[in-house]
Amino acid sequence: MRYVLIGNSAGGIAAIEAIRECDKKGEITVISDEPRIFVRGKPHINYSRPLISYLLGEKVTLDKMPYRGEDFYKDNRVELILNRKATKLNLKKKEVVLAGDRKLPFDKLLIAAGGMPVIPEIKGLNSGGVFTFTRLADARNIKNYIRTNKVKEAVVVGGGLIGLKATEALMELKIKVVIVELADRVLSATFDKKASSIIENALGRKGCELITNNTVVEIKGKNKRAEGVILKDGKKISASLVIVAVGVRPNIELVKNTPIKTNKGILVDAFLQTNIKDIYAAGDCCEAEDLLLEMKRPIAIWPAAVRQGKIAGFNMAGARKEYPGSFAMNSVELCGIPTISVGETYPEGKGYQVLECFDQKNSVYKKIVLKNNKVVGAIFVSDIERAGIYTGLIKDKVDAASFKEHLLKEDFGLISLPKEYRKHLVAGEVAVI
Amino acid sequence: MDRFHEKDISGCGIIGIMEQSGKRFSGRDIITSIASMRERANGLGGGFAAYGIYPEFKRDWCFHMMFENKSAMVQTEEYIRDNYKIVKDEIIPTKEDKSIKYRPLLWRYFLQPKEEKKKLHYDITEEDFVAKTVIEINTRISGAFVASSGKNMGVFKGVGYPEDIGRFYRLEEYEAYIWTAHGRFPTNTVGWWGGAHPFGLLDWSVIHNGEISSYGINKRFLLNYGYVCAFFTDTEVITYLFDLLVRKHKLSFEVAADILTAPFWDDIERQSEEKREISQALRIIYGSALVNGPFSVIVANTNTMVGLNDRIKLRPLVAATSGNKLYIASEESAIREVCPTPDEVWMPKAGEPVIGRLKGKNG
Amino acid sequence: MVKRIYIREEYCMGCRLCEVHCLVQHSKTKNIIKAYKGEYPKPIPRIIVEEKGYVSFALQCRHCEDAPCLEACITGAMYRDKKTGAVLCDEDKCIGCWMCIMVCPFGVISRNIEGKKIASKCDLCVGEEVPVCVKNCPNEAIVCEEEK
Amino acid sequence: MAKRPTPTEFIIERDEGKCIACQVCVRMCSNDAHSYDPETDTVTSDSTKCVGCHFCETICPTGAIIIKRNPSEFKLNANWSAQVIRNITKQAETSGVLLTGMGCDKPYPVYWDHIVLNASQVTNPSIDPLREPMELRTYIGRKPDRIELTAHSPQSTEKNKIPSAMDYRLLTKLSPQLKLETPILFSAMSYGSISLNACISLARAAKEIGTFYNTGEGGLHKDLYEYGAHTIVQVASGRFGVHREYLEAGAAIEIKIGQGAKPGIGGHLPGEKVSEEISQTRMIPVGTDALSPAPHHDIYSIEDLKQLIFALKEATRYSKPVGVKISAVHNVAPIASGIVRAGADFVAIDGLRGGTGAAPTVIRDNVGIPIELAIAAVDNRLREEGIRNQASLIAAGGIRSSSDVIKAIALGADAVYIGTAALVAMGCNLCQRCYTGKCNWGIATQDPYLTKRLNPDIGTRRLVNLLRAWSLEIKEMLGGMGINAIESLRGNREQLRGVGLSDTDLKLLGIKPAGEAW
Repeated sequence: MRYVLIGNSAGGIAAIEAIRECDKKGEITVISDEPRIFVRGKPHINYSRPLISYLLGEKVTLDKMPYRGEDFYKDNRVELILNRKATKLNLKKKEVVLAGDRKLPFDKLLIAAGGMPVIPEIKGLNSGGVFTFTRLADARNIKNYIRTNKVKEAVVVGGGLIGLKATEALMELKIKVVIVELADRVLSATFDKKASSIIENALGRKGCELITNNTVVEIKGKNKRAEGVILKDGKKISASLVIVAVGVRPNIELVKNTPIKTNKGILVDAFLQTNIKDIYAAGDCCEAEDLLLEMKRPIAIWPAAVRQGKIAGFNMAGARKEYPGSFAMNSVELCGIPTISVGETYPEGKGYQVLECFDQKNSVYKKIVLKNNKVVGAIFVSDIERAGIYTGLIKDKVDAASFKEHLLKEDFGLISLPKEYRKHLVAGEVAVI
Repeated sequence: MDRFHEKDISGCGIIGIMEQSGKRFSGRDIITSIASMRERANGLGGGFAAYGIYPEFKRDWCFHMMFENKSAMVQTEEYIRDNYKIVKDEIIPTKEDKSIKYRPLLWRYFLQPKEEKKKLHYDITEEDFVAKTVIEINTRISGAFVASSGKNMGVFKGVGYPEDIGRFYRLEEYEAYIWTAHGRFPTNTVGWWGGAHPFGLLDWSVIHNGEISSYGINKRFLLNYGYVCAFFTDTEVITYLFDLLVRKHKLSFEVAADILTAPFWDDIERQSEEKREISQALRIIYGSALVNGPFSVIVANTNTMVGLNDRIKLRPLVAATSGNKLYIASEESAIREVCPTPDEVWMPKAGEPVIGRLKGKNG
Repeated sequence: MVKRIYIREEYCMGCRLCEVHCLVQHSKTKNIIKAYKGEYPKPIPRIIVEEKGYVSFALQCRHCEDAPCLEACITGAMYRDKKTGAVLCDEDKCIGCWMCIMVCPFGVISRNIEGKKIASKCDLCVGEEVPVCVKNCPNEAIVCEEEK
Repeated sequence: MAKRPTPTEFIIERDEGKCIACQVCVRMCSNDAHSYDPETDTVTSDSTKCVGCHFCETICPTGAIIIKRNPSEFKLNANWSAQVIRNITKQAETSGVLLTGMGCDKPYPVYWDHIVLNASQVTNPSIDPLREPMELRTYIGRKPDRIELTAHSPQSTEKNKIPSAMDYRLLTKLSPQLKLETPILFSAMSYGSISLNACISLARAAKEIGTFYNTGEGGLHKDLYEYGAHTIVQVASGRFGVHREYLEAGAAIEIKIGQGAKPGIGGHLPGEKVSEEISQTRMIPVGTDALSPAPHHDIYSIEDLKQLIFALKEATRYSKPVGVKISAVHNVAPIASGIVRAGADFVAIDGLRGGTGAAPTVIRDNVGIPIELAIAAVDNRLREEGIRNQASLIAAGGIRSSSDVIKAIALGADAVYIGTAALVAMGCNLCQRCYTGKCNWGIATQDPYLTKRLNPDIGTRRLVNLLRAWSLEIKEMLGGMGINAIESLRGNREQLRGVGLSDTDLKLLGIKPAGEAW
């Protein structure tokens, strides 16, 4: 059995582990367009993408970047092809064609190519000092650029998660940052106004300027180096560094012009298989079931990518496992304020009930969204302890009618849940020694 | 009393010889045999039981009496006369023996219960009537002791080494089909004539080597059935137990053995269902008759001689046969002394009785 | 033989000795009096006791077979010990993103922000024959048994 | 009116150097003797609330707490002791009957402590119970005086030929018996007086050891039916929880006439303890007092008792033993004899030191006679009457150790009941406050905060351990006496000797003084 995996991040690595759980013999080949990194002479052959902002902000050193250790591929007997892009699929021959025309035949193929940054229509994007921020190389390039150009001011285009993490990192490097956000607030995709306001205030306290309801239309530069941006309303902001972080989209380049069906991402069934037999997709590049919205859509979050990679891996290796679906969630600490958002955090439409407590002074905010007495979303700012219990309630679609009034209480815990559900939880998942 | 406690070895010698055909033989062999086990005695008691010695009086109850004084004899005779017709009475003949230092007055009576007394006690058997007499004399009349009270049998015992006692009683002049003999090494009761073995009641005689740890409860159990233990001896208790189980409760010697030396519960669990049911019932009903502690015992009555060991065989017991003769003894040497080439010699297992029966009779 | 920690809430008396001993076990000195009176920052227990009315129970990481925290961890700090099957957090790798807190349905991972921010969770008392909460529970409301 | 302060009975000593303010004691004390002050982060104690149960002392992780008797002394007075003064003060304030729990704590002579056992030397080898079989199995129930077997005819004059079992058939039909693997049963303690967890512990331990526990007058909780084969169900004067299934569930039935701690007195379970579960088990409304009358109002004489015995036997189709429990009073021997003649298959006798969940102190401490004398008198009486076989005797009331057990058996009991010892095994420290329902050990309480403190797994294990340990000790003592079956000791008073007892005591106990040989 020949397994070929495209992508060496969350989805790909999870798939390797799953395949090896079921199939100790098959050949596994992983293709990644990422280069090998050397840290003090030691090769690091994967890294955790979400850590790039920490690397940039110097909270993490390069040697802490790897997600799995160097022995991982050896132990799992994986052939790793780095720094090489898969360019074409030959479905009839069941081959992946690599840049340089090497052809890799496969019995089972996983596409876990991840996402690509969305590049908006902005003039002067090709100026020096303009970066996207999704890969390790981006972080290293930005760092070098800052060092060589003694950057003091930066503009971050986009007040989403990547933008804010980039902002935070830049602020750590004593760079004044202006965030330009098209929406009316930061983190508009996952946060409501109250939650956003807490983060906005914190950013403000740290000296970060936020411009909302606006966008960058042009990057001005001299000698091919950015010097400032011009906003939609004509306002000019001087900056020698521009980070474009308006979002990511599924990377579906490889399957374009193939019979593999796509929407925004590659469409997969409950077993993460595409419409073509033996070809699977996982992670940010695919569209799988959203458990809450009960529809297929890309959910570009780490836990979903790992779960999908794992399930895809199992199915590729012959152990039939169904993907239960996932939903949006994220945990991020911004300006020292931990935040968690899960599910439908900013509901629109009827039938929702919102419970919340908001303590602006202490930057504490908790919000629970219920629909038909089931928890469907939650936001926690500052006080995130035991947030996972709510995530669990959302995932298990537990009827919360009997304990609704306890949801926001200080001492809310498993004990507040119906005894039977609690027993199921504790008995179903038990500790191993 | 201190004399007993100075010694630190213990053990009695016992031997029984039975001619199962009923043919009688003289007491010479039994004396020779018990003499070989002199080491097992300490001169504080010896005795013999003999069955078949009074064929001319075989229908009469024969009381072998020991009187410590004349008044005891007078009182006893008065009591006997009230209840019995004295067929014959005489002194028990003895021969002078230097080693026999002190002796009570030894007398024997051949008796028939008076008809009117039997009528008066219509609710008990003649045996019970006689047993009652024996217990009355033993407990009520100071200085009087009934050494044996069966028919056509007698117990000859006293303080001294058994072979000396045997010669003193001139036992070589008697003929019996069962002879048992005992050399005593008393530790528990002071060596007195009545306390020597065998113990006799009706036609039972018991000789015993050992110490019964269950004595206290066996005695109280017997009390429940009207037996009053008067002598603090293990033989008395064993005699009464056999009397109760075999004579009164009409159980076989095998069953009696299963009561006195009951099999362990673990062994009972392994028995067949029918057997187990019986064994359980026996232990439940007769638990207080279980005889605990180390012992080997030879019990005889008119038709039977039984040798029995304790539950875990803490005391020696050997058996042998030669033709119709059954030998049971503490030591094999005591058997070979009078029967150099027996047909078979074996060591009975713990709690497994060796039973000799008169041919053609039921035990 | 795989052993598991079972929680028996019907016998939890709510004394919180498990917390006390957990705290001591994860202190620097491992001496109960020093841990409470002499260590700064004060060590924190990795077991949670929930209480409501007369019902109470202690809860620590279940070391789930299908552990969501393992999937959610972006750094690879959260790992399963191959030998024991325990889910452990490599505190050196952990950067305190709290993804694990977000997904743990038992709510048994907490933030330790006394020094470097790290996720704090039950480590089954690495090196001890039996976790101290199990060993010291006076009523065996936390037990370590072979898998049922 | 202000309550006049009296010196506290106990002092709680807290070693501040060791106290880590973890508040375990605060959480655990049902009497609120400890409290936490968050301002100073310290724990303080109020000795006036302490009942001396020692739970906090046991559970404190640093050993910072010691409970001591208050050394404050009244002027020494042999007649007017501190306890007497305290009691009078209490009654002067409340005008009530003083209540207490557990057994009599007055220093009446304990005869067990004046009785010594025998052992083998030279003439009689002792037996090593670890190497040789040593039997403790005991059957409780009526035994016939003799066995009936079909006659058999031994044909074999062959030596050493044992006739096989097939040669006999058992004609005797034995009355129902309780089979005990060790001669110790758990005394009657009702669900209500003790927690369900305590009942479950007793039931499971009885099952594991091969003995019995007793429901007391608490009925049988539905969770306990599965232990029916190891249950003695009690029928007492209140008839609480008595119905057909209840009678049928048990292995034996015990009619309770009296209890050693309170002869002549009924029972009283306060309404606060009558929870939903107890209400269902006892078949009384929730929250109502459960009052057991002093006498059975259908038993005013021995013939009435006979009727009840046979009514119960009829109701259960003579399938199980029916016994009677009485407290040891002056006339215990003739009463017991009457009970045996009335058809009881066993008689349980509860002595002066028998325990209780609640009794008036004055009754507990002053009524009844010690079990040692009672058992000796009853055993003697039944033997004298030749009816000892007809019923088994169970001795109860203050059996503290295996030596008490073995002495009771040697005096004539078939088996013993243990109550207090079982509770101590489960944690009880005899603070004697059972009647408050605040038992910190989760035993004598129905408070759900407290009952969960007794994990029946632990309770069972500790009870089983206790019975195993005692059984082993009994075997050791038996082996020392050269006895390998308990029935050879039962009633075997020759194995006992009295030390420091008067001639009258010796006579009543039926034992010889130490120094006297057989």
